[in-house]
Amino acid sequence: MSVLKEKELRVIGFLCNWCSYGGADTAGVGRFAQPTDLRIVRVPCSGRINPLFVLKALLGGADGVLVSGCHPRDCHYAEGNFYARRRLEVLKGFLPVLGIDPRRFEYTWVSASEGQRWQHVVTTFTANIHALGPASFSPEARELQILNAAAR
Amino acid sequence: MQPCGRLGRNLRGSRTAEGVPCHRRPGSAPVFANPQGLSPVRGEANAPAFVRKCKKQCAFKLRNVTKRGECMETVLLNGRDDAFIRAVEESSGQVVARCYQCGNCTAGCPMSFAYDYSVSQVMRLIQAGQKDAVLSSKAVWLCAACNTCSQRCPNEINVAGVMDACRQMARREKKFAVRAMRAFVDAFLDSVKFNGRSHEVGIMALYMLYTGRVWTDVELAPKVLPKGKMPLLPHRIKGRSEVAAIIDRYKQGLSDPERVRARLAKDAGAESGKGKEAVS
Amino acid sequence: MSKATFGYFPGCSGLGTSLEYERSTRAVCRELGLTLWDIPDWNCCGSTPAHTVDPVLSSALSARVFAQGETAGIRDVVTPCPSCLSNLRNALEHMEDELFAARVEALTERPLEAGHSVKSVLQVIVEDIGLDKVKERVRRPLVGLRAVPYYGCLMTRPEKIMRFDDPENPQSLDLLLQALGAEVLPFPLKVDCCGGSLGIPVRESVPRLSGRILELAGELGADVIVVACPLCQMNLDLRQGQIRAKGLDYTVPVPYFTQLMAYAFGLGDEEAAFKLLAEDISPAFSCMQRRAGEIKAEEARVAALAAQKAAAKAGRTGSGQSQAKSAGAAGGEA
Amino acid sequence: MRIGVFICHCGSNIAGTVDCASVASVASTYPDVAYATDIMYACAEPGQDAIIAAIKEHRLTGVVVASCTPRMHEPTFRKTVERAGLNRYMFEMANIREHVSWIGKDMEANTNKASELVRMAVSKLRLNRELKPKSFPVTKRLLVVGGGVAGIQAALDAADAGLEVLMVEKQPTIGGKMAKLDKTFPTVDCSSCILGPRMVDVAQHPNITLYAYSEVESISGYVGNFDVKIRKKAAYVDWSKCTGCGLCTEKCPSKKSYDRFNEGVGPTTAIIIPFPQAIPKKASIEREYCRQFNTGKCGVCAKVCPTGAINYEMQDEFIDAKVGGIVAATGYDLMDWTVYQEYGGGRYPDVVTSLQYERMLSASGPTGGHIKRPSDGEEPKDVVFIQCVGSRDVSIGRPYCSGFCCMYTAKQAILTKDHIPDSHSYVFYMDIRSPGKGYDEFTRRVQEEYQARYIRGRVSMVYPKGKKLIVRGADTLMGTQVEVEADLVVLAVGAEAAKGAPHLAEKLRISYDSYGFFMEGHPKLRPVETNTAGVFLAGACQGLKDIPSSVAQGSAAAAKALALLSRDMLDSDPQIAAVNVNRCVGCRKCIEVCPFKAIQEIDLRGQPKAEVIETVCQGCGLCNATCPQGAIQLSHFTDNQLLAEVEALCRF
Repeated sequence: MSVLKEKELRVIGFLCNWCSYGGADTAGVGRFAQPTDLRIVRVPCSGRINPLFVLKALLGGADGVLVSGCHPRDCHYAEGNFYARRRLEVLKGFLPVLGIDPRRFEYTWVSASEGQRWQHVVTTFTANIHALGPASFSPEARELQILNAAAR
Repeated sequence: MQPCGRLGRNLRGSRTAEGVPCHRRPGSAPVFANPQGLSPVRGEANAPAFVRKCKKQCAFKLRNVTKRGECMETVLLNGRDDAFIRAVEESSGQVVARCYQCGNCTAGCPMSFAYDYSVSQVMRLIQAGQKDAVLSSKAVWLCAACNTCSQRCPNEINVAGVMDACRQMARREKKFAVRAMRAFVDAFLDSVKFNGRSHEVGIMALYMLYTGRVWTDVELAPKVLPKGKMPLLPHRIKGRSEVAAIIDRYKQGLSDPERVRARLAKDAGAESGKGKEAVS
Repeated sequence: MSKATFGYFPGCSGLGTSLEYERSTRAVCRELGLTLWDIPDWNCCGSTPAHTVDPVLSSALSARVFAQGETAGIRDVVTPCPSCLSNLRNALEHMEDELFAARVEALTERPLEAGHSVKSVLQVIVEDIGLDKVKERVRRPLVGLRAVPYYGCLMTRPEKIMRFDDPENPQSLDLLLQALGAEVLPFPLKVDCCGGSLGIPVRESVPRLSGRILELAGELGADVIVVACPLCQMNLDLRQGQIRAKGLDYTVPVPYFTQLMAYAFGLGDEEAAFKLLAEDISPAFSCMQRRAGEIKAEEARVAALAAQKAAAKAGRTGSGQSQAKSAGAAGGEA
Repeated sequence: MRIGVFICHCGSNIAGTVDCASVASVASTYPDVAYATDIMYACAEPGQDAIIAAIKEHRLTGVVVASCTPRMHEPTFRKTVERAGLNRYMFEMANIREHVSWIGKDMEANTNKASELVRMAVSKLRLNRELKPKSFPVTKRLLVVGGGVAGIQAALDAADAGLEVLMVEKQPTIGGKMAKLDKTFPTVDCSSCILGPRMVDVAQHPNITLYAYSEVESISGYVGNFDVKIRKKAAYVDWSKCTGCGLCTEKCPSKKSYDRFNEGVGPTTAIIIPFPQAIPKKASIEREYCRQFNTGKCGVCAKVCPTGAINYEMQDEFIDAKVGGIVAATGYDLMDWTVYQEYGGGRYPDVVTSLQYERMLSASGPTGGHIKRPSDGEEPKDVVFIQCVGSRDVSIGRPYCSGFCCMYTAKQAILTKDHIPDSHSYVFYMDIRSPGKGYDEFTRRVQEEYQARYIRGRVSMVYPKGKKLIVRGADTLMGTQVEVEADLVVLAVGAEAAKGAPHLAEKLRISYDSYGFFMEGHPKLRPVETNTAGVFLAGACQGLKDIPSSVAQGSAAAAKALALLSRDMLDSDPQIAAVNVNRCVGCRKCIEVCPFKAIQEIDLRGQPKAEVIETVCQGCGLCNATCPQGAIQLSHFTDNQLLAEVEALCRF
């Protein structure tokens, strides 16, 4: 019941409901083919995503986490994505400290009309994660491995 | 089928007899079918069967028609040559399907007056895969490569590149629709091959030799010779043998994409092989 | 290679049909402090015939030119001829693609390092040297000369590769001629094709294409058409007689812009090499002198009028007697 | 908890590449799932009835429907679940169509992904709690931004229905682009004859307050309670005193100012009344050209004005208003065609835009209805119309078709024949697009009856030769290059969103595409709504369209607004933040981060606590992500609920 062996990796997406989730819908309506790895969690705004969610996912065994919100100045709640941008930039810098490869986490801005662009974002991100292969914690991050094993 | 009340008249506007379905006039011939399912031969879609079967170049058959306006052959579209389209697209790096036949290239082309097919018609012929018509057309030879078409194409197609690709393909298949153009290019390259630099007098001599047009631009000689603008002896460079070698290697086909790709793959193979030993 | 020194690629026509362009370019560059290192044993870039046969062949010939430049430590090349510029620039752009570069190397068998660049003389003068420097050196301004700039179709196109000025409405030559003092007429056909290399194999092309350019220039009342390309110059100047035989009823001399610069810089006839042109340029110059005289006279008249009006106004504010003086002066003037 | 899972086939849209039956069987093994099945069309009547029946039969307390995007049918299914007696928030959706079946053909992978998405939905649903919406009062007032034909129609419809309407128009007069037209297609009836009365209605309608020469400064609040700040730009003329007599416009010495209304066809004075039928018919001063402002010395208009309405010290005023709904009807602008240097790039005076030509045709225009060549004022004999200048052109970033140019060019060709009987009109076109009622017959008539010469091919270049303009084009049907010696060239310039539209979109908090057109709720099903509740669209601002469609959308937007504002109270969305006072330490972080100022500090037995103002909170969740204690949770998207979805994925 988990990911298909050798075919898929565990890629989790946090998408803001107004823009990026709509963009993913537009990509679907446009029948733009995408790899099947991504599982999307819908949140009201990218500002709602607590960086700990991303950590929880990565520690819980996700091989890649993608966050996508509205373009700056496009946010339905005016400032949500500004806060998201700052938080996630700090998180991206913090991941190596935790022994997690920063390339496994990416955040971007996709509007509801950019179906084709969403296809490109998903395809490229999934390809990068496949290039990195399944998540494995660097030797020093032993505690994380124990934590991870417990979580499984 | 009950004729629909107010629309008693059928689509052709003539009144329908009672009880006859209104969209078909009484007694009209059945739609033409291709009963025998003969092999699709270019150009003779609606020719009678015996013409299509006869392989010889007999009187009924029209030789490969290049002169536009003399006769309009019916083009059988499933005879479309997809390999030709792919070859043009790969060589020019353009997607011919992007052309929506707006005619902007024809409008801007300075040489349109001399063409048998206008630029946009050449693009249309490529889209329809009509290899013979394109490669035997005068247009691809008369193109002055001035890039007006590529500059103004609303779909950003490098039309000049496509024309180049067609001319290069025509040259490879020995189809020289404009003999003088081929002669001039050969004369020029031969002069460069011989001297390493182009030499006007040499080129004119070779051009007259290849085409027999002995009187070309003779009236210009008095204007340039006295002013020393037409040196009789060529400026031959030391490295001319190297230049000649470049042109010869091209003629031997050393720069063909498949051959070079194979060599690259082989080198890459050798590299990685070498690379692996070095590491372990 | 500091900004002021460039590798120089004269192009084959520089030795023959465009001798005047070659001589005036060297003189003007020397005058502007531009040192030109000739590329040793340079070869022909293949011009239009090579790239109509195969872009790889054309790039191979150009690659050898750059390779020769490398031997003399030359990276930045400058060339007066747009046709050579187009071939050399296309070679550099296309060789960024790995397969294409490999195909070129299969012909030249000489690997080529990266970092080469090629520009036209006009681009260097307008962009690197700058028009104000050109203006400083003008000793004989071309006041009164009605000039029409003609760029030809290769210098600014294709836009993505040549990256010089505006492909449809270039201004650099216009501004340069204005810097020399000439009166530049707006010329709508400045990037129309002159017939290019089809002059010999397709005899009807040049009279029709160049004829249209010459006719419009004549109609606009231009003294000269200023060109920057040997191929265009040959079709417009050398073949002008042939075109007149077909019905063109204008005579317009076609000098290179470097020749006019040499003249404006006050250099000698040897450098300007006007006598090498097919269509004699002297009527254009006499026309220039006449018009310059008229302009000077006009300016003098306007200045006098203004002085008179100012004096009259001063007269009305001051006492009466100054009026008599200015009236007398005005009288003398008239 | 007893959960029911319903996997929708959506005909073949989902069933085509997802094995719905096996997803249903897998779903039945999930914890708390009491009933799982797959149905043909969940959103259709029988589908909804089947769900209601299943809820009753299996005493379900929560429902998961795996079908299309919740953005489309979440409201539908919430109503269904409510009809069955459950709280509408005990419901979750899994998007297995747009995010699964439509983007891949691999049956096995799709089925596996669908089952995982269902498990996510189930795991979230297990933590859902019942939420009751609260209701809040609605301001029964509508703001219409833009006074073109679409805005006028929306305003009149809403006002006629008894709603109070505020109309804000950026230009000194309403009427938009239609007021600039002489005649309209396909009936060639006079534009100001059909629009004029409507404009007068707007001015005289008791329910409509018109703010001309004004712009929307800022918008805050939410559906039903928008606070709008309107900037009334200084016209330097007191409109209460101005009678529109036009004396000032005659005496004004600055005769060389750019006439914006007439598209610069003729010069005009600095103080202007845009056109005779202008509403409001008041003068306004163009500061840029007025000598009083540039040189400090003039004041002719102030001296001449009989009512002393001129006031040079006038400042912009701000008006605050509370409105319940907003209709954006900002229309379009012609794109900057001067990027086409090959058509002269604006250097040749006799190459004009279609709107400039329309002003020449108009009797109230600067040329009094006579077509004159801008260069020498003579009447042209050969007029060339060039279609698709800035439309259907990828190379300048305008790939779309502007929709109405083919039709108005045909009309202009007819008018040219009427105005100058012995003239010849040439039209260079690629494809004639005339889809409306009576449209194609109209374009046939112009070619057959009015002998307009239609040439199929684009124009490569236009250049002057003597007094004529040489148009170098192609005729792809003949397959030849063609040239026309023209006296006048009219460009059917492509259109784009009105200038400043993206700026307004950010104020309205609606999204817009790369050309500035506003993003509609759904291109087919909700064309006049946006994703922001209470904001509606009408006319070309949503996408280029001709007058009949714009008017239709005006009425549609008004209808939508009336539906919204017909109720006195509106249900608030219960998906809002809530504070757990035990955990809140009063650090005020949430108060600082809330964009809507929806959280305030209260004193609870001497300790500072945060408290959410329910009607103002929009449910964005910023506070939830900021609170270090996790004291404030966004209902329906709490931390636990979201992490449950992540858990559902990572555990297996």
